[in-house]
Amino acid sequence: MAYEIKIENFEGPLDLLLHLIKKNEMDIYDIQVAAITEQYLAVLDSMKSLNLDVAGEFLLMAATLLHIKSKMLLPVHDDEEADEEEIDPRAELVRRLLEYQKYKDAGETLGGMPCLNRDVFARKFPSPELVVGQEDEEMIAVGIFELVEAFQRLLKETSDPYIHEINIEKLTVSERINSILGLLSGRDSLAFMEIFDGTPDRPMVVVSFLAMLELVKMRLVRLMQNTRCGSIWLYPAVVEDDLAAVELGDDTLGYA
Amino acid sequence: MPEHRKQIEALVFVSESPLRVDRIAEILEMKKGDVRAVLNDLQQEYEGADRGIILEEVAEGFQFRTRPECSEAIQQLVKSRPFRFSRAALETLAIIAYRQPVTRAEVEYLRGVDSGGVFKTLLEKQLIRILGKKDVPGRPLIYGTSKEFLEFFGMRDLSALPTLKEFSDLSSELADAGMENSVAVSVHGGEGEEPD
Amino acid sequence: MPEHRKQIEALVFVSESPLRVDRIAEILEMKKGDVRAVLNDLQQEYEGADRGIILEEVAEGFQFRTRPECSEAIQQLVKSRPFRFSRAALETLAIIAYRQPVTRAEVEYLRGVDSGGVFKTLLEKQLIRILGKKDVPGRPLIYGTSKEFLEFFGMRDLSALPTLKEFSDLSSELADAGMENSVAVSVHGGEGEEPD
Repeated sequence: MAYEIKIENFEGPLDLLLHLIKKNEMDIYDIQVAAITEQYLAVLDSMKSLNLDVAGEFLLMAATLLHIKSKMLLPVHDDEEADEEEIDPRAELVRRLLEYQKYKDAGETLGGMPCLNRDVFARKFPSPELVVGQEDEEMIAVGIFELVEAFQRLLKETSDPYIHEINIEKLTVSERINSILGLLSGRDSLAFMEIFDGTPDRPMVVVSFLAMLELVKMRLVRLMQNTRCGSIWLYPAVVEDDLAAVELGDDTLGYA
Repeated sequence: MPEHRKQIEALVFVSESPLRVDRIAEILEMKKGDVRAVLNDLQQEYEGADRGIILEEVAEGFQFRTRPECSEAIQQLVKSRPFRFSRAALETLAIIAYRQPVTRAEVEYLRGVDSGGVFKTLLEKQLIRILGKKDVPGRPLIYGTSKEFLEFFGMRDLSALPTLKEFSDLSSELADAGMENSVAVSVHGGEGEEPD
Repeated sequence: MPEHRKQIEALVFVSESPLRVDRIAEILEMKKGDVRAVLNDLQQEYEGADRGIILEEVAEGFQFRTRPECSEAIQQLVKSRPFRFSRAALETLAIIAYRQPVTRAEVEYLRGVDSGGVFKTLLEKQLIRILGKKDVPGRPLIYGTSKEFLEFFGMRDLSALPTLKEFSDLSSELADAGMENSVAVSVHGGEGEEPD
């Protein structure tokens, strides 16, 4: 009886072996290693003939099977019996297969349980009753994983390494003050990120930030943010000539 | 007449995540036992009536959820494709759930295959979490299931995990991947002819 | 017996915005009049019983709301809500955890934005603490994580924090071993050697 085996339907070599043993109706404690090895290798061969990559795990198991097979072929020496009980070379494999089967079964049980957002649903949005005074920033549940991920993401976004370099003399705060004022002239507002061309490097950001704070201190601009960590907006504090004053909300930062 | 019945119902209703008995007790200045009694009462009431929603105890708290038989209608409303588990993910999740705290190497030994990708996905779905490092040479990371895991499968706590069946022989009931098509999406269409 | 009563109740329950009668009728393939009849029926039932939630019809459709007399309890719930992280807080905390002892300026240098507000929140939540002052001009305060930080993340000590390398090792495997892929097509050879 020949029938199809889809290798990629197996979660790994243990899964495949379990299948072969069951199909052959073998006793798990008395696996006919020679027969199983032959069938196992045949499956691997058919994978190769289809140009499928055979995962390392499958090859490793093949080696293990061949090793067990060879051990079982060795004649049992009488003199060895005295020392220790003969250990069945298949014992470890049997133990692993049974253990694997246990978790395979548990996984299937889990998969059959009603799960959230597939079988059952909860209200996963904040009730209107709850949102009073809530910051509209995305809130997240966190664990160590999220913590590390945040740090890694941050490092990736930061172009240069975290080293203080002293070669920023060329970039002076007063120059930046002038250029920011230039950009701001004739406009109602300016986003902080707008004061850069392209992607600024760290020193540029820092100097610009200092320049911005200096401007605030000189009461030339006011800073606003929509949300606590949203983007920063610059507004001219003194509006030129007779233009109407910029409407400033209550959420103006305490800088001005 | 149970005290604060309405308030308790309303609190559980508005909470975004399962609400713990002790928080309700604190808010309403009640005894925990009394809160629980009201909740159990509500639970029975929802369960008994022909309702679309039920009150469930999950992840050490209480939460209103829809009844499973309404899932089809809701899926049409929310239109989000539910997260589908591969067999690899379920197997890995089961091992982590039952053996936690566990290292990745331990899981891989049990499964017989590399499981890095599956771990990453489970971490991203927040179903498992890093618990710390094991006190052995190399200090490998150790993993366990999360609160979200309990919420996802509707369990009160880990003791609600189905009892792990001990096999002393091969199970005949287990779905056999080779014959019956499995949950896992196959990427390649290759198939092997087995000689007999 | 009204048709699809459970489904209608469940649909209104999970909907974030008020649900319109015609939308429900469309999903359940019912007549609008029948849907409305069920909704009115449900409405009366919620209204009549001594419930914490009611079914309300607003301009845009039907919606479950809590009863006004429960609002005080709900306000308490809002106030006592456990601290939830914003992305900014998480980022800041991550930098402090990995770079401690660190000054605020150093954190802001890395994040590229002012972080005063976040520092304040983290200090209030006792997740970070002031370690002292740095011996440089200006004597800026230096910060580190607290005991509460370890408790929050379930770590015994800071060494349980995965190194970036450990983390990258895990991440890099996602590229070729996605969840939906079956294991047979992955080419990793690593097998855990750890017996249990």
